Amino acid sequence: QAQSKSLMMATTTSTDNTGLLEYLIPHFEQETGINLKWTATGTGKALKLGQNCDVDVLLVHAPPAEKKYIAKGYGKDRRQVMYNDFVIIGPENDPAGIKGKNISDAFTTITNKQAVFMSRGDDSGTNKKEKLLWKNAGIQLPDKEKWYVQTGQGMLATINIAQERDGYTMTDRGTYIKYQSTKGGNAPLKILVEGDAILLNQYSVLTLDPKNCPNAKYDLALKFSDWMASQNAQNLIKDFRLLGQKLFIPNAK
Amino acid sequence: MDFIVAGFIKAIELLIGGDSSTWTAVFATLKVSTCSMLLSIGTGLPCGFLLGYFDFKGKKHLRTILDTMLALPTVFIGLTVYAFISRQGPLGELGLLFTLTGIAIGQTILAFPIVTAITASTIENIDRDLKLTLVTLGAGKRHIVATCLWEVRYGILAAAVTAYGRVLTEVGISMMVGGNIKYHTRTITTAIALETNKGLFADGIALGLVLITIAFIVNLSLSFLRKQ
Amino acid sequence: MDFIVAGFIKAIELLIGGDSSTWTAVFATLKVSTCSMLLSIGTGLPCGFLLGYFDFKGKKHLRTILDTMLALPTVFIGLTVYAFISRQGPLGELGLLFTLTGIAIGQTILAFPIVTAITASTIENIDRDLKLTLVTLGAGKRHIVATCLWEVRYGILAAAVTAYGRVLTEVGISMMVGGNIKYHTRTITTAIALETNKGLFADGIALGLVLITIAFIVNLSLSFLRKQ
Amino acid sequence: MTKKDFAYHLKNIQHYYGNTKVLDIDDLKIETGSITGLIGPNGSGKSTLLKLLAFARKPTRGRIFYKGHLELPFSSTVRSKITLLTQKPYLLKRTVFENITYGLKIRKDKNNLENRVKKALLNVGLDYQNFAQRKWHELSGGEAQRVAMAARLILKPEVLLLDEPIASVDTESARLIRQASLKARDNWGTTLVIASHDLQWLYSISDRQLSIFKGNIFSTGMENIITGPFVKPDVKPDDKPLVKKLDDGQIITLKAPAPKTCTAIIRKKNISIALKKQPGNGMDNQLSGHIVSMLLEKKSGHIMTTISIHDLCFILTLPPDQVSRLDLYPGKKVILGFYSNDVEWI
Amino acid sequence: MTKKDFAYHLKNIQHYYGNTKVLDIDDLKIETGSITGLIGPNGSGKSTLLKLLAFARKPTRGRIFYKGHLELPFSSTVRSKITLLTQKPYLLKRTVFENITYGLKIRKDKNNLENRVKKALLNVGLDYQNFAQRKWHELSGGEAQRVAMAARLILKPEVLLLDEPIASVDTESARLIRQASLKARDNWGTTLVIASHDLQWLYSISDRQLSIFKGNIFSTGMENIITGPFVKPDVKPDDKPLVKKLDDGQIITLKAPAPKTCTAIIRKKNISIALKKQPGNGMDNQLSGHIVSMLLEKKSGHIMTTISIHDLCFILTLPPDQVSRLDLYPGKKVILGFYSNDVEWI
Ligand SMILES: Nc1ncnc2c1ncn2[C@@H]1O[C@H](COP(=O)(O)OP(=O)(O)OP(=O)(O)O)[C@@H](O)[C@H]1O
Ligand SMILES: Nc1ncnc2c1ncn2[C@@H]1O[C@H](COP(=O)(O)OP(=O)(O)OP(=O)(O)O)[C@@H](O)[C@H]1O
Ligand SMILES: [Mg+2]
Ligand SMILES: [Mg+2]
Repeated sequence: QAQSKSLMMATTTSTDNTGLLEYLIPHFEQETGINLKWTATGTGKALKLGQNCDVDVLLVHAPPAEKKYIAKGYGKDRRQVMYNDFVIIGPENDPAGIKGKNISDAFTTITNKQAVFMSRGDDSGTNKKEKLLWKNAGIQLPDKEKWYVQTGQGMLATINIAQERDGYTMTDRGTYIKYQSTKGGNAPLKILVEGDAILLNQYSVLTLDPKNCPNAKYDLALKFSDWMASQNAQNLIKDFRLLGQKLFIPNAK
Repeated sequence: MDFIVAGFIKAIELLIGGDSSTWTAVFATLKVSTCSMLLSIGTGLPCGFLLGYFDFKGKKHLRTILDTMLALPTVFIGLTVYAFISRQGPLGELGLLFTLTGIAIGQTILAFPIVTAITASTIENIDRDLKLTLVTLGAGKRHIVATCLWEVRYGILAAAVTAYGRVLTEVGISMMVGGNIKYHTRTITTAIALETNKGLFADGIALGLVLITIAFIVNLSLSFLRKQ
Repeated sequence: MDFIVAGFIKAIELLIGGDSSTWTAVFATLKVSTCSMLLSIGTGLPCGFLLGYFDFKGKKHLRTILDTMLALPTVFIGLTVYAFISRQGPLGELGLLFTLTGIAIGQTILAFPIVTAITASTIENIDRDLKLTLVTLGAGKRHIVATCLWEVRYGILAAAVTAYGRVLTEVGISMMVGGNIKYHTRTITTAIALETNKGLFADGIALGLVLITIAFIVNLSLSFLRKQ
Repeated sequence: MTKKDFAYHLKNIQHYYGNTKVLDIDDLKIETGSITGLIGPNGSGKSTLLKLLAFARKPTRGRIFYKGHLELPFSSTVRSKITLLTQKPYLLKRTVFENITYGLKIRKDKNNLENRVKKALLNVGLDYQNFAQRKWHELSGGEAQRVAMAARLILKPEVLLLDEPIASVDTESARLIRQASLKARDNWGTTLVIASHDLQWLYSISDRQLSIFKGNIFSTGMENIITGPFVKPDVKPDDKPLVKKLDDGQIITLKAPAPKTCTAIIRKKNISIALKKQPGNGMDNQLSGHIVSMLLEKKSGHIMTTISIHDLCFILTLPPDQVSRLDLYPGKKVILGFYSNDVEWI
Repeated sequence: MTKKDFAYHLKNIQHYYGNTKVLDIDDLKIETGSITGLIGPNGSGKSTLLKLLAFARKPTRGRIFYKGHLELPFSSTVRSKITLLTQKPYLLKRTVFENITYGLKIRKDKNNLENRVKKALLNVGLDYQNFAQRKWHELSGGEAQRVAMAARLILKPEVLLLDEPIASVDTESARLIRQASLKARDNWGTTLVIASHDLQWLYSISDRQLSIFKGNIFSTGMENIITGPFVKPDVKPDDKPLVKKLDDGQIITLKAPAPKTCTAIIRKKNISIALKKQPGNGMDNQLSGHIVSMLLEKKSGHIMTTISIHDLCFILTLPPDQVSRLDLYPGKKVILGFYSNDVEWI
């Protein structure tokens, strides 16, 4: 029955915008015969759709929120499948002078110099990570400060705003690569801080707890989760290139 | 600026090249907007007629409420419809979430006040003598409605065309209720939002032009209804 | 479903509690929509009058184009305005990007065809005898325009209210041109979009209700213009 | 006469616009198959009465019986039988042909439309070839009026109510409309009620005339009305009659004071005409004026004569032999006489 | 007479609606300060002519001079001087007061409005107290017509064009409107052109009457028109006169055949009236009919007499002594005579 063989997934925009899913999912459908549809939204909304049982499986990147989610009994079987990383970007002339600094120093410098910084401010996985970084740097999370601009928009829009305003921002590498390509390889914003372990961006697959969502297709979701962790899928992820650059690093256990 | 020019070229490529994802989005858009327009005209015209034709107590208040409904944000409508048709909602059984039908329901709610309000104010403008003439020629209820609407057909057309523009361009409902699922519930507007989000402004412009082309063709084919 | 109820409660809290980010968004919304409505009515009424009053060659085609403009997607308008006022754009010098003024420009483009189209079809409906009467009473051009518009004032009101609803609820332009910057260019609708994306559906509903309240108050204060 | 013989019976009808009473009719019966003329100055309530008779408006108070049955406005039983030609006829935004067939289409009557429209147009003096396919706005004022009339005639209604059917219509067409109305009555038994300011025309068509004044009906036909201001005479202050002074020095004396109104009525039958004043006969009003017009009342052969006394107009109906005997013709000076006691107040 | 003495001079005016010619005037002059009556059946072009005179429409061909200057439609020089009361007066959706002052407001004339409105309303027989604050739709048909008239009178225009000003207006108001029109001419030198189907009224007010028929103007006043169908007589096939057969058996003989049209005109002056047929006098048309109405032409004292011959109407203007001598009155049988050679074709 075709009906039962279809699966609905909610995921974050980054997996969709980078083209990863369009590359990966046909393989999954071919191997398992399961038809997978996905809706790409903010992490918060994706989790909410799961909580309301409107989807069957989640692919998200906000580890602390995911853990809370499971603790509340909405999700199950959190399985880490891959990661990429975040970077801090800013104008090439680096007015605040953060290039090469570690992440906490960079944030402190930005605060002290009141350099314009763009925050997504949308409670997305990226935004959650950014808030964590401020906390780690021991800085009270800015809100109404003039130099701290909350865009409330997606990553790319935020980068564009940063470019218009000559500001800094934190982005996932995938979106940055896309941004670079739209500027023909000569983007005004450059990577200034990268490589810190804390900047890792972990993606996980979550199934929904059948106790909360008895109608969700738990078994198919588990199949998807298994498949994502399978050697075959992991290899595919490893080989995925965006504009010639490697983007995701598989790390399923 | 250059992305606008690039968008023009790309629009032509999309349409001529027969890009399959564009065309499925075009069809989704047409299906959903046709459906919601039929529903909203079917309900809005009679309501607008009643509101414009008769004088009754509380009419002014009803008009104020209707005018307020013109300012229902699409995301709000989207959320409300979602609340009903989400699997845990009262209508969850019907499986309308992430379907074109779901979107059409939301868009009907969006278009209904527009059709109703403009129809009502057009009907309000009709000659007192028309009413008397129809009654004294023996017209029953249904004939009065039909004839009055026909007398002000250009106004009704304006109502329909305005509502159509609204439905065709809305994003919030399609996104929330439809989920922007490629090859399924992706409409031109959600596709534009997606491309723009990706930073592919030229693609956004191109899809926008595709949508405008659709609107142009529809309006062109309606223009025979216009005053000669 | 529960988030709708929660949204209602939250809406009251937001308004009474004087949540600063909500109130700045309310003011931004009011400022920007007032501005764009003044501009679009100022330009749309005369254009609608010309289009409805006079018969000229090509009028039908002009109407078709205007009707098509009713289906300009907001993101499309947003992108186009962005292209002009971004730093690299021809008007980059003016520094309009990420300002309320920028949004108002985009919203004017959005509202103009609505005001114009509905005004035109209302004016089209006026009595031939009115035209003749005005001319023979000695009315000059300006008086003819003013009197005709006043004769069909309920139709004009409908045009304005419909356009206002459109402007008040649009997201695409505010997002693209304004940037949804908290405490600066965040309007109610972009805030709704944000909260919804966060999964905070109740907050989205609450903000939607705030917007509807604004619309209600505006329409209530306009309702003295309605037919008694 | 049975109840059925009366097309209409109005009981205690009052109609208000806002707080103003514009119609007040105690009891009025209209016979089936009769032609009733409604005469009265502007604003006297003719159109309002016709709308009530058409069941297109609800009277503020009172009841209207149609063929013995109490009927309510818009009731479907009467709707298809009664039709009203309104004072400002509205043409639908369609062709003349479609305007005329509209009522038939509603009645789902689609037989032989072309021929019937031809006939209806002929009835009002318009020719099918030239007019049927014209748009509603491609007509002169009188042509539009006549098209509206044709749209009523084609319905062969039980009751045909005409509100100023010949205002702005030319003489020839007025004659045709009269013929068509009479034919409707004779062939289909149609009951007609017609309001018009053209008295000659109205007299030439109607069986009975109702005068209507400030909402009150005087069923004895066209009466002469004198409006105020009236003053008290200087001479005899005690028995208080009123007088109206005309600018040319003549004085009209009226009986006892008005209760509250200031409108007097003198019925035709109480007015006499002479060539010279006759001081001996005790008539306290003898006014000199001249004849302005004389019209033939076709049915009776009598002559409707309008006499101008300074700026008042009186209308009398005179037999031909009297006219011949007195050698009356328009322009001739005459004396009108009546007793102040015959004056009634409304 | 200098050029300035003519308010209007129309040269080679033709007007078409689509392909139909509705007006064709070679040369027409209207004197300043004169009152011109326009007479003609429905659709003859009266309203069209008035719209051209009001410069509210562009003639398809030809030129109109106003006071010696060529003027174009909508030109601001004439706009404030000429006003037209349209056939279907449109009241603005405002109060009566605002309707009447609208034209003044346009002219930025705001002195003493209340008094002037009072006067204007009085001129048409409406009372300020009762009517000034009414809404446009709270009026009867005749009241609305009179409000529209008041809105024109208050402008004290140089030219006042009236299209059926007394259709649906009562007799008393018709008299008031005549008075007001005459006063306008006398006090302000206003030039008036008035179209009406009420011939008596029109004759009582106008200095000159223009007959208009199928767009052609006959400046000699009201003429008698005979329309087809005509047939050839059976007897004499060679010299080809035409005859019109009436249903009652009478025959009208007309001279030479029509070029293309089928409408004949017989001028009043060529028609004689008698009580008996006079076989000896060679008049080839002697038709019997009866008088239907006689109206006083105030200015001349002559009597406008309408004679019905079966279903044709003829109008003659007779001096009072002739009327008295023949003992004419409505209903009397008479014989009309005219020579077939006097018939003209249009
Ligand atoms: N909608 C209204 N609101 C208030 N008063 C009205 C309204 N319609 C008519 N009237 C008044 O009611 C009275 C009767 O009006 P109606 O139209 O019946 O008069 P009528 O006899 O037909 O006059 P006319 O000869 O001018 O047509 C008039 O005094 C008029 O002013
Ligand atoms: N808009 C139009 N399109 C086509 N024909 C028209 C139009 N308006 C008027 N006509 C025709 O032009 C002719 C003249 O019309 P006009 O209104 O001048 O006549 P009129 O003399 O005023 O008649 P009435 O006495 O009926 O008012 C008529 O035959 C009419 O049918
Ligand atoms: Mg009336
Ligand atoms: Mg006319």
